[in-house]
Amino acid sequence: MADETPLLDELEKGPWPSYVTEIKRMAKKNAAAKDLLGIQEQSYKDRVTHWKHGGIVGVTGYGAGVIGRYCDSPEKFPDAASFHTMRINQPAGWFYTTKSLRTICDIWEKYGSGMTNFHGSTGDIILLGTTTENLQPCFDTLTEAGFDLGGSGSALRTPAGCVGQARCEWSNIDTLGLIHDLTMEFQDEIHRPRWPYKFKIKASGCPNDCVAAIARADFTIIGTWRDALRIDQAAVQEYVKKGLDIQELVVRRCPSEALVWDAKTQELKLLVDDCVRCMHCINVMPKAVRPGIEKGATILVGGKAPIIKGAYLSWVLVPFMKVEPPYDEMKDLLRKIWEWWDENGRTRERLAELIERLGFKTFLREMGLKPVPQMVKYPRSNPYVFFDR
Amino acid sequence: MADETPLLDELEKGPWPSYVTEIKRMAKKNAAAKDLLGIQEQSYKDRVTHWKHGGIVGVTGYGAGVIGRYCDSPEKFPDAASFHTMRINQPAGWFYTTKSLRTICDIWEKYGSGMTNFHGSTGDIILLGTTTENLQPCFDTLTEAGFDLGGSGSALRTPAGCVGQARCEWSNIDTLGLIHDLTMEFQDEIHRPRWPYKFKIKASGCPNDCVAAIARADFTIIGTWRDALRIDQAAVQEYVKKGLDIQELVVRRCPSEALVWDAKTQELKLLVDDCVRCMHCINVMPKAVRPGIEKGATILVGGKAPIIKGAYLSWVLVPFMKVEPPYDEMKDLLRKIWEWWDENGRTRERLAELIERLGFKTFLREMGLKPVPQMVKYPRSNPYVFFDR
Amino acid sequence: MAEVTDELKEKVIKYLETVPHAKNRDVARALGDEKALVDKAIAALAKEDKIEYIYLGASFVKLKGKKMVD
Amino acid sequence: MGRTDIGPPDFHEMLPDVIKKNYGTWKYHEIPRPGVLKHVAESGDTVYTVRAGSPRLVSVDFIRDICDIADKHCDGHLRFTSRYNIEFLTPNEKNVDLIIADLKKLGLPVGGTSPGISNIVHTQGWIHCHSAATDASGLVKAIMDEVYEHFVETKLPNHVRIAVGCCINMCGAVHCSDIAVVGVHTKPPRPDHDRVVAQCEIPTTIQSCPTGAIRRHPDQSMKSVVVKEDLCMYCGNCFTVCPAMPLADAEGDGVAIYVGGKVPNARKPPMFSRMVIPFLPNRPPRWPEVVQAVKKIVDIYAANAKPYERVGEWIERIGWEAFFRRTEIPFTEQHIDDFTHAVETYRTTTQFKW
Amino acid sequence: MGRTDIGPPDFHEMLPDVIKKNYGTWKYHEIPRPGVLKHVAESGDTVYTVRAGSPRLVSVDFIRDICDIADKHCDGHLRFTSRYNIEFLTPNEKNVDLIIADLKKLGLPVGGTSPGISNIVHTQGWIHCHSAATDASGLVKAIMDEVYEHFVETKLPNHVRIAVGCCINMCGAVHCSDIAVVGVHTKPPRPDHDRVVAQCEIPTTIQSCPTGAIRRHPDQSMKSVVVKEDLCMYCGNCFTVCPAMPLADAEGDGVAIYVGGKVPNARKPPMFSRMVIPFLPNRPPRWPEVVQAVKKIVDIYAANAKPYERVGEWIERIGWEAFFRRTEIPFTEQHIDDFTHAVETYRTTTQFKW
Ligand code: SRM
Ligand code: SRM
Ligand code: SRM
Ligand code: SRM
Ligand code: SF4
Ligand code: SF4
Ligand code: SF4
Ligand code: SF4
Ligand code: SF4
Ligand code: SF4
Ligand code: SF4
Ligand code: SF4
Repeated sequence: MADETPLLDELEKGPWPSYVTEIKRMAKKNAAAKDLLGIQEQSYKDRVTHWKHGGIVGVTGYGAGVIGRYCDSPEKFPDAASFHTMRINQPAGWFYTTKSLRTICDIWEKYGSGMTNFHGSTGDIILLGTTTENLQPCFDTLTEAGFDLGGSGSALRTPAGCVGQARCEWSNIDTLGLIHDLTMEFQDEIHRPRWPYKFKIKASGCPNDCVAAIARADFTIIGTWRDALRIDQAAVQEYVKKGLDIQELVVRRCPSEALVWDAKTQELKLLVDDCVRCMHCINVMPKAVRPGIEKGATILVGGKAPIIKGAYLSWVLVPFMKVEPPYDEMKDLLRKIWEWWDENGRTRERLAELIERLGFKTFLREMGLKPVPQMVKYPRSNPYVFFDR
Repeated sequence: MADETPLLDELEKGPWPSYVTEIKRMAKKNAAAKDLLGIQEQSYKDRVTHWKHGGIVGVTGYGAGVIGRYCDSPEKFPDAASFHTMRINQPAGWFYTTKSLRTICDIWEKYGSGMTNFHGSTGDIILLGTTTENLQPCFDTLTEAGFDLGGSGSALRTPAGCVGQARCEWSNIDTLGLIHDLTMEFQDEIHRPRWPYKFKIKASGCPNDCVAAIARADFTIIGTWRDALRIDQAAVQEYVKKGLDIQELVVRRCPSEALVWDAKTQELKLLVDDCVRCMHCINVMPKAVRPGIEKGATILVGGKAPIIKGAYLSWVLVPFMKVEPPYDEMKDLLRKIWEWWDENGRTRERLAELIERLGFKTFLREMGLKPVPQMVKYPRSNPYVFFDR
Repeated sequence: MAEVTDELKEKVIKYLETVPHAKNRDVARALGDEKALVDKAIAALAKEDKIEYIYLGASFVKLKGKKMVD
Repeated sequence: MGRTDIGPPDFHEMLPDVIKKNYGTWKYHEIPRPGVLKHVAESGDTVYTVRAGSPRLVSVDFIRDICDIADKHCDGHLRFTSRYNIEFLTPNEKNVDLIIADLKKLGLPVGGTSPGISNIVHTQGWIHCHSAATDASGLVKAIMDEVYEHFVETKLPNHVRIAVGCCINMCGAVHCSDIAVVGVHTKPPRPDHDRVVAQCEIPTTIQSCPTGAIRRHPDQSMKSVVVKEDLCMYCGNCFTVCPAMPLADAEGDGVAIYVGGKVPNARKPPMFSRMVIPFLPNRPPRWPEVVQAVKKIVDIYAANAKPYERVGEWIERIGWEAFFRRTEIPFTEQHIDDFTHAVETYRTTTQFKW
Repeated sequence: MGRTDIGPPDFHEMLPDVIKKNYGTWKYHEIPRPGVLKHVAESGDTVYTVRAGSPRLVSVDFIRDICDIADKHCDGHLRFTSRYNIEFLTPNEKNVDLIIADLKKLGLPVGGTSPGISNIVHTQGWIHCHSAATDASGLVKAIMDEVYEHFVETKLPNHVRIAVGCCINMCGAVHCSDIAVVGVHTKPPRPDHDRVVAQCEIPTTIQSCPTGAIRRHPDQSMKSVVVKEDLCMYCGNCFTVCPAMPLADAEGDGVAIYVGGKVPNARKPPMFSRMVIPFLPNRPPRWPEVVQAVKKIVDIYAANAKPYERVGEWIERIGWEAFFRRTEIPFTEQHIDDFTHAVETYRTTTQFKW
């Protein structure tokens, strides 16, 4: 391979930290990383990828967690000829001790390219590039150290949640506790793909949705509250005194006209029934407004990217669910969904697409859930109604 | 037949004028009207219709304007055994001299049941109920008197327009002149069905759309203006003085935040570029705000009821078109649309459904129109894009 | 545009003898003639009372008196 | 043969003088009282309009009656509106009361101006249509009797457009009305095999069904069709092309109620009406359940909407869940769309009310 | 065989003491300066967070570097965010500056808090994926260099979430981002008939195509497929199931730009991103056209949006036609949807700007 990387070198300029610099750091001591650099330069020259589909690679007993990958020019880049990825299930909330991180680094430097993604966009730690032979020993060493693989293929994918109650005052549910519990409960579903296609679970502690759960999880858990948000009037006045144009920036932006600012009494009034818990007033005045105290979550289903039928945002399924260990209600619902989907789904058909094909009504019946208006933006406009007679 | 109509008699009670009373008025002197009353009572008793599909009935040389209808109990109601409807093309704007109305009444009393609809929901005068033999003589007498049939079947349907410049200060186009001109130009298309399905044209003089053109015409013409609406500040102040809460009821309701009320100078400011000509401020203050002076129309296409693919509201096709006699640009566009639709449409496929099936892009190309953002609510979200390469 | 000829009208009738009913478009396609011209021919034949229009959820033309459904 | 293709009379012949003179130069209008419009032209000329309700289905004698009024007070001119009302136009203010007095004698209500309830756009029903799942004229009479006060007065937040369609062909702007009453079948068609052979084209009939519920009869010799009943949503499209497939049924037919549609571009863009009551039985002559449902929706809207809010705008502001809660209308499976663009109607946000 | 199904480490072991102690009892937060958060608990305890940017694709030595900082100032704890940034948590205010100083030494920017531009959610691209139509890491580096000021400062109306997806699988929340850059193919797949036989299931391959563009090869003996090119919209779904149908092409591949998506339920409900530039060429290493387009959109948004308006909310307020006018981006056929729910995107109102 050529040692020159004139194109990539351009990407070492500029203020943002450079991934090229990172590959070069590893390339100095790791042959696979060196070939990765070469392949990337080659792609920049040719403007096409030089990777091929992966074959069947993995670790014993698992069908997930490894993405096989081969280079299309093995003669040129022998040390990255096979360059498989391992997905390592992150600790909930992406919290680490330096000890645990250093352990992973040492293992990966030994068995792989030394290149990583912290993190993959599902949430796993991505260990980028190793050989088929090294997969099993690397895995064994990782489990020794207390780490395990995440999901891939037609399996449950590694669940993820926002930082939640660990460092956020707005979290209505213990996202980390929940995500960890679900991950442990469903190890088999994560590691042994059995379904029509992938299935993702994400949990955000409030409607700000800091893990984009509504956009990229088949099962979306978003913390919410059933009572009134709490307003500290003195703190509100403090914000106003400091120059916040509360009428324009808070009251007017409330999507459901649930707030009234009484300029005379300097009081922010809430029309409790009208609040749709959008978080905006809370976001603007974190010291003055807080979520209510009767906490739980809204469960939505179906979020996904465009393949095949188009992108979906998740749909409200359960407006309010209490979320407390052992999370039985949620687990039952998940199992019911999987059973129905596995029974009826076509290959590569995500949950949303199946619901669309068989109808929300059928889905609700199968789930044993009653229809409620919260499930729809608006009722049907067409008159093509089925009745059971 | 029975002379008793206990069910219908109930509908002669109450303050709203009764159609039953009207049928009874005619029933006294007209056998067909008498049987109509009997059939209606029968339907009220049985809770089903007693009419059957029409066969082939019409007047020589036309394929439209008559709706054939037969009763399913001719033995019981011999005088309404055949009870065809004639659709008479109304004068634009539904203006009449009493002379012309009396003429129609006399003709219909002679040849038909004497029952009418003023008007049908497309806009025609509906002459309800005559026999097959009477169709031709009735038609001949009507044309003698200067009236002609309207559309039905897979034809151009009778065009209709709002009262427009005849009595409305907001009309940006001469709806009556336009509708009359189009009706005269396309007599052949109205009277001789040749297309895949029906086609409707409606024109409203402004976006209030007082003939519901956007909801029920394949070709929707809505008057608009290209410059700024005109504000008479003194008249605005007059409204405010009389107690209009202009901030709440006008400024806040403006859909595009194009109005600013300066309470100090008592001036209503317009952000010209932001106005989307929704009419609201004009509607609330007709003495103070008026449309601009550079007038024309927006052309939209596709509006229709639910059969078969669902209901459609018309889609913007030409954001602004000058509308002046001889209306050549509009007629050319209509002919182009018909040609494409007739060439490609399936039986019972309305224009909107064809556009949906073959794509808006194809339609635009065929029409020789350039895509503009005004045609869409928002651009595509899916990445499934075709390129010509 | 060309005028409607007796030959064309004859061709239209010949064609309509072979089908229960048809759309103007189908007649034009079958005859290979310009559609606008066929429209005119059909209008002329309608006025001559040689053909009539029927409605089966959509409108069609047929020879006067011919059976509606095969 | 007589003349053909003469088209309608030229409207110019039909216009009153004051209209002809001020055509295109009207300046503003006022609504001095319900049912009366006053339009003022640039020239200073004024025209008064008196609007009267009509049952639409009228005898020629009714037309002659109103012609008498127009001859007396309006120089022999009148017009109808796009909602079937009758309008008497006159430049003389003093004629207004005379016209109203004469209308009173005929028993015709004066009103229909905004913000109230004007005439109901409707259709043929059992009076003339083979397709009807309910009667239009009877429903209209029963509903207008009930909401009559809103025709003769203007005390609503904005006008409420009511429409009745006697089957889902929805002849009229039913699909964009504040309140729409639509006749529905709820039983599948029953093919009459003997008549299918005689009256229907099998391929056309099969093709007519939007859900593919119609199949060839398994017995080839039958030359008929069968309906897979679980796929049928009673649209009647097959009946339109094949008269031998009736769906009308005394028990199965009834009406659905849709709300929240609008046509104008004022404030919010045009909206479709949406289903709120999937089925109410046909109870002629006065359809009490339907009338009460309409009344209730009007009342709750009147009490809660802000000025200028149409029914749909009001519901959009408070949310459909609040609408169902306040009206106490049960929300069912049938409310959830399952047709082509169903997924566009599912809620993709945690924003909702309890 | 080693242990299986042990799952991830329990997060409790990973939490700093101050977090463990105040878990679930945080009261409010402040953002004292860009890149620094201050959270205060009911107990009165405080935790400071310093957020640093990361290229995401990093060597193990990078991880060791940041571990050094965490060992020095954070009792050996750190976390990553859902957008790949690194967060150093400490109860000691005085550590904040020390952490920032050490990050500076490593060349890592401190920032990413709202309202600014945080790290770009992205994917593998030419680094690891067979499906890529562009490279992700290079685009991210080039764009972040250009909008760097918005990472280290917080002067935008609201945060702008940028995402890069290297093909239309859009791994990440690309479809709901303020600005999304998506790799696209624009040439149909080229079936390699010999390999199709060996590597692909013909029925699965045919079935994989959303538009039905793939047909059996007319020559039965070929046991392969052909692509009807006019039906192909280059989604690559066939390539996923059949490696013998590559679409990658140096000229045909490039990126599209989508804007206006959002995930939070704050104010407006979540929105999809929408296409504004159908195609820009792949010009590695720095994709100048793409970078300039992103920059321009950010600048125009920054200058025109009101406080708290996200890009999509701003565009919704001014209208898409105004967006295209102001950005001078040409509007083309490709912008008009023609997929399943296309008709829902057509404008059904006369409300628009010129
Ligand atoms: C006479 C008529 C036109 C015609 O050619 O026949 C007409 C006439 C006027 N309309 Fe209309 N509209 C007429 C049917 C309509 C329709 C069509 C329909 O109902 O099917 C609509 C759209 C349907 C809908 O609203 O969904 C319609 C939506 C409006 C609006 C918009 C109201 C809104 O805020 O949504 C206005 C503005 C207003 O009322 O302030 C308006 C305003 C007016 C004005 C004030 C226009 C003017 O300056 O003269 C006229 C008198 C209004 C009144 O009745 O209070 N007109 N108007 C129609 C009378 C129907 C009737 O007998 O009641
Ligand atoms: C008479 C009239 C209702 C009325 O009482 O006013 C009417 C009556 C019929 N309509 Fe209509 N439509 C009438 C205006 C409409 C309108 C309103 C309009 O034109 O503004 C619509 C909605 C707009 C539209 O076209 O989409 C309308 C949408 C339909 C449809 C559904 C079409 C669709 O594409 O969704 C059908 C079904 C069909 O064509 O098979 C239909 C079919 C019918 C048929 C022919 C019944 C049938 O299935 O064959 C009805 C004949 C009834 C009879 O026995 O007289 N009628 N029909 C209206 C025509 C009177 C006139 O000429 O003035
Ligand atoms: C640390 C992190 C959660 C995590 O578990 O990792 C986080 C943390 C916070 N988010 Fe977030 N958000 C984080 C990703 C997100 C995401 C997900 C994403 O970007 O993919 C979203 C939704 C995506 C989107 O916006 O489209 C998100 C939408 C919000 C919003 C809503 C903003 C809006 O008006 O639309 C808020 C409220 C605010 O900023 O006022 C918020 C607020 C916050 C607060 C203020 C919550 C709190 O009280 O502690 C935190 C600091 C905000 C800041 O960065 O200025 N966070 N936040 C994530 C940091 C990502 C980063 O490194 O930049
Ligand atoms: C590694 C990762 C991107 C990254 O750089 O971070 C990734 C990489 C791939 N994704 Fe993904 N996806 C990754 C997160 C996502 C996400 C985001 C998420 O999970 O939150 C999505 C969007 C959400 C969703 O699931 O819809 C996503 C939507 C897809 C899709 C489209 C699925 C759909 O239903 O629309 C595909 C296509 C497929 O499955 O055939 C796909 C397929 C792939 C494949 C397996 C390529 C393929 O066609 O077989 C990629 C392997 C690349 C490689 O060589 O390593 N990937 N993929 C992410 C997983 C890392 C992790 O475990 O943490
Ligand atoms: S989603 Fe809500 S609870 Fe979770 S980190 Fe974001 S703001 Fe906090
Ligand atoms: S949370 Fe949102 S909806 Fe509720 S009051 Fe605050 S701004 Fe309004
Ligand atoms: S549509 Fe406009 S111009 Fe026509 S009558 Fe109504 S308000 Fe007047
Ligand atoms: S016409 Fe409508 S959009 Fe224009 S300024 Fe008036 S209220 Fe606003
Ligand atoms: S709505 Fe249906 S039943 Fe009523 S007239 Fe129209 S087609 Fe006939
Ligand atoms: S009623 Fe409609 S859905 Fe039922 S069989 Fe007939 S066409 Fe099909
Ligand atoms: S977006 Fe496409 S190219 Fe990029 S990682 Fe995902 S599947 Fe691979
Ligand atoms: S790229 Fe997509 S559209 Fe084209 S042939 Fe393959 S699957 Fe079909």
